[in-house]
Amino acid sequence: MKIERHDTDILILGTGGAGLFAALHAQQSAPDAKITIAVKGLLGKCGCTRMVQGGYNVALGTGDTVERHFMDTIKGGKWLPDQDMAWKLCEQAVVRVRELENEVGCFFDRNADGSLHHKAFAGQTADRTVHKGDLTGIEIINRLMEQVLSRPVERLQEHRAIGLIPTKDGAALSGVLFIDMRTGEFRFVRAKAVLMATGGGPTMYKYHTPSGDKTMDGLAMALRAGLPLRDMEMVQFHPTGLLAGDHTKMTGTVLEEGLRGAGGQLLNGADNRFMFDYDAKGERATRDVVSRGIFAEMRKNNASPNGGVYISMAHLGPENVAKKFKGMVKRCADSGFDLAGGKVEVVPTAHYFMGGVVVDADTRTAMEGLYVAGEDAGGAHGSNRLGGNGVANSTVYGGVAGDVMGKDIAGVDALRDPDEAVLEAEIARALVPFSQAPAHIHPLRKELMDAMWEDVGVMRTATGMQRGLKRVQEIGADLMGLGVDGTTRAFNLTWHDWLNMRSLCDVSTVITEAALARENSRGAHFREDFPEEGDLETSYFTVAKQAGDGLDVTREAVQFTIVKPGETILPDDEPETLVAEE
Amino acid sequence: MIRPHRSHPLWFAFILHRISGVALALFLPVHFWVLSLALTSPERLDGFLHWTDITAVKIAEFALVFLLAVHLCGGLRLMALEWLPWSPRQKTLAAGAVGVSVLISGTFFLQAI
Amino acid sequence: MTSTAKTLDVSVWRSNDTGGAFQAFAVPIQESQTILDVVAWIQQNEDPTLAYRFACRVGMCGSCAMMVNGKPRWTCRTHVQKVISGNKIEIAPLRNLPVIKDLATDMDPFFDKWVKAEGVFHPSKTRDDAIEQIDPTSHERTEADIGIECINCSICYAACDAVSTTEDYLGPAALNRAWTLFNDAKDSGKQTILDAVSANGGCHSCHSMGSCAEACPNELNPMASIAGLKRETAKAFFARRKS
Amino acid sequence: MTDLWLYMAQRISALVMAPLVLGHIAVMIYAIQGGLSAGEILGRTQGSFGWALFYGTFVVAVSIHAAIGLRTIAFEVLGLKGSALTVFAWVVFLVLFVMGAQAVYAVTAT
Ligand SMILES: Cc1cc2nc3c(=O)[nH]c(=O)nc-3n(C[C@H](O)[C@H](O)[C@H](O)COP(=O)(O)OP(=O)(O)OC[C@H]3O[C@@H](n4cnc5c(N)ncnc54)[C@H](O)[C@@H]3O)c2cc1C
Ligand code: HEM
Ligand code: SF4
Ligand code: F3S
Ligand code: FES
Repeated sequence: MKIERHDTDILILGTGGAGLFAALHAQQSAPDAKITIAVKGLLGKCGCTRMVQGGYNVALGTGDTVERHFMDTIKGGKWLPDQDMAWKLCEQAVVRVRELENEVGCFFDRNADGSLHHKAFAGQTADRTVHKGDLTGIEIINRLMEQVLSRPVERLQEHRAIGLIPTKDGAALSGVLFIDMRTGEFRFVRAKAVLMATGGGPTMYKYHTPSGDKTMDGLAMALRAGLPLRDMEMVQFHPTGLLAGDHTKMTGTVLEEGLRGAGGQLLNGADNRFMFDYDAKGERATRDVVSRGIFAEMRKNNASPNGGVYISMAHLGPENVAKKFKGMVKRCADSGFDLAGGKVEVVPTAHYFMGGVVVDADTRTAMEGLYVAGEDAGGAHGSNRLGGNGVANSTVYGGVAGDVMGKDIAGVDALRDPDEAVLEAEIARALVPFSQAPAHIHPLRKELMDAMWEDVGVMRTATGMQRGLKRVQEIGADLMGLGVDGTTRAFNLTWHDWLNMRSLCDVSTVITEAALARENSRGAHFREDFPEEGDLETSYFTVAKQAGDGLDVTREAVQFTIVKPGETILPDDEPETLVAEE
Repeated sequence: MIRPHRSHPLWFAFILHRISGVALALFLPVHFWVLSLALTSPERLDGFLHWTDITAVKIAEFALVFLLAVHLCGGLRLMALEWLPWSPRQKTLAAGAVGVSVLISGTFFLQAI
Repeated sequence: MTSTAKTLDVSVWRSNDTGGAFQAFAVPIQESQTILDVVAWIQQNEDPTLAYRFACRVGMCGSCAMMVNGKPRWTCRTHVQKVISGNKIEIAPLRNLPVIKDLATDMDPFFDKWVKAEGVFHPSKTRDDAIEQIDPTSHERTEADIGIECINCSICYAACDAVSTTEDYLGPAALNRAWTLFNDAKDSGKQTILDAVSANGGCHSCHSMGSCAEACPNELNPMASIAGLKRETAKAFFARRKS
Repeated sequence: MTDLWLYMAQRISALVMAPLVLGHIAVMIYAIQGGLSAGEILGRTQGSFGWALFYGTFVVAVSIHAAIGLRTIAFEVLGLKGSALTVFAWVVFLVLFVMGAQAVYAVTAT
């Protein structure tokens, strides 16, 4: 098999907030190093950071402190977060936002007096979220993208990473194997340091929000490379994904949180409000509670025609709604729905993946030369990510990774040679579909998405998950028998659909097994057979690792390095919340 | 020729301006040549001006003044939208330019007959 | 495959290194269906080798733009029923950019020009400084806000005939970005920007055809931004003569 | 930089011409009543420094303006580049300027 070989000093996978920030910081910390950024789509035009609507959490608002942000993060994560990571996230977010404003050129909305505007996302005790209208991610990524494009950073666009290739002794990472999607050729890139920032992305669910390029490739690669993955059962669902039928990619995309906050009502198939049957806060309860409420209502056969519920805004006055949620109303209108005056069908949708590779607060992993940041890294959010902590996490840790890699490569004299056997094996793995008879891949993806949604979704039971595990494994086995038309490998999307399925099946198995291992309900993970959150003092997180052909899932005790359950680091006289009730 | 991405008033205004500009540029040497006749052979100039009574020539002249007016108004419109900050009214301006041109050339036409 | 009573008559541009042609497909009509859904349906059900590009599917990433019945559009947010003529849809790759394969274009020239137009923030402060107080209602800020929500989809670039005829013309999106930055109180590169857009292929290559503003899916008006640049370059032209 | 210069020259010449064109059209509308004759034209213009200046300015401006305009079109539509383009623009300018000067001289000289 002919493959191209290529060398660099620092290699970055992905161009979300984590990848782009890493490139900028790596350049600052190692100005003479050759930096290469490789991405599955176009630079800056894929991934989820661009899709951030609500905003960025940073303790810069009146009265707010890093301590308060930290406490909210820990409580929101139900005491499961790695506290050192959560602390750094909150502390460095302050620096990162100033960097975004002053060096990168972002402009976040201002108050009338010219200071930064902060809003309060659900689950927070201060007005903390900075934003640019409801298109915050576009502002952040566009500005970062410009900075990276204008610097001497090598770009490998439409390059899909398919394997982390270690050295022969397995002690360190040699480089990464890619498919150059435009030509269909393989390319192996050696580097002294590699940042994996491919952004997770729970797109194995029937309804999901992330961009189409995100299919858990990074975590699947890490799993194969033998790295430990934590919190893999933690899949966050957003309660209001658009529901427009299975045949359209619009289905699953987010209708923003603010709609419920502003008084939007959820109605079941019979046009009745139902959220108060489940929670005293009604539609304004937290994401996980509302998602479960909707799911329960759907199970009672109270569903709308496409099998979800409705969101209705009309009682707030169509003109008001159209004005306040201009972007959202226009998006719905483009798709043929009247959000301002009518009702729109919605369904909970898989939004964010809290789980990821085990890293330390400097983004280092168990494998020398490999760093992980952003949604691919586990730990910062525990069982639940607060709205606004997602971009904060990817930009903070992307920057940290850039700093640390720049420093670390100073101590690496030479590029490491790969284990050629692993390289061969990874190539062979990617070529499997070309040796089978071509068939449709998509029906199998649908099966996988149904299985995960039905059996490992919003509400889970041991029986359901056992069934789900079996389904996922069968689907994974079926995939190996499905072929792809190999007339041309150049821009062969169907080949990539196949590879996407491979990653999704592998990680779905881990999610399911981790979820079976957690016998309580925390944050995003809800077990109908274990509805209690369990003892906080003895909180544990799950760690999954490949063991031979199977998986090894263990529980590890959470280290309360900064604060213990029931305690706080806020001064005694600090009020519970700084947010005025609406 | 008029592909879908071009079918809007501003593009029409552009193409009209360009065509009128070219037509004027082509006409101008002829115009200069005719006037130069005044010096070399005034009688031939008179003979030429006589033609201007013929309807076809009248229409041609009308077209010319029309072009001049169109180009003038189009040009003023352009400079206005480039240099004066009144962007939302551009389309109105485009239409207005054509309107005024018609008015000027119409007057000319009426006078001529 | 599906034996739906009604189907769309879709013609899709297919190409490789050697050339290209339109190919016809019959695609079942669905109630909520975007152009992107049509393209994906063909790839998933009829011809697995069809190449195209998308990411966000909600009009944020600007990677799914194509020519639809002759007009450049974002396909993920273009409802089939809104653009259909009779029963026909013609889908081609975006104009004015090199085609990689089928419906996927190489967007690098577009971004190279973005950088060449100095569409890159020129900082004057660092992460150690406080965030600048900026009056959101000031004239400069409102002018900057008007053009800021560009998703670099290249739709305006594809619509513009000046781009087709003038090879090094920076194009509407890059210039719109330059204008936004020019109005950004935090940007310290005003003169750099003016120099960049005054060079050959800069804002003076625009003939105010307005197709950019007409086509922009986000209702931005690059033509007005370019006019702003022309105004400022003209001012600078006289100012420099005087001094 | 040339783009900016050409742009400015074209706008300035256009601005110069705008009142002249209006004046010219007004005169034509007035003059055309009852038909045109060489004598009539010459009677008005011959020996008039004012008219010589009026039309002289017009000729200078229009030669510059049209040369730049046609240059743009030659570049965009015909694909003319480099020195060919420069030569083309100068030829247009000179032809218009010389012929225009002759015409002005013809109608204003005594
Ligand atoms: C619709 C939506 C709204 C959101 N709103 C908010 C919000 O308001 N506030 C908030 O804090 N968070 C929000 N989030 C979450 C937030 O977007 C993510 O947490 C964060 O952006 C992740 O950043 P990242 O850099 O890790 O990954 P991403 O930005 O997703 O980037 C991943 C990158 O890796 C690339 N990649 C993937 N696989 C490969 C491969 N195999 N090879 C090479 N490259 C690869 C991708 O193409 C992409 O460029 C939202 C998410 C979504 C989907
Ligand atoms: C009367 C006043 C005039 C004004 C205000 C005027 C204005 C303009 C302007 C602003 C342009 C630039 C168009 C662009 O860049 O897109 C232009 C182009 C042009 N003008 Fe004029 N003009 C005038 C008279 C004339 C005359 C008399 C002629 C003919 C000899 C002429 C010929 C042209 C040509 C050929 C172009 C190029 C068209 C193009 O680039 O599309 N103009 N004019
Ligand atoms: S200005 Fe509009 S059309 Fe042009 S790239 Fe930006 S968003 Fe797209
Ligand atoms: S379409 Fe092109 S010519 Fe100018 S006004 Fe827009 S950039
Ligand atoms: S897919 Fe992102 S804009 Fe269409």
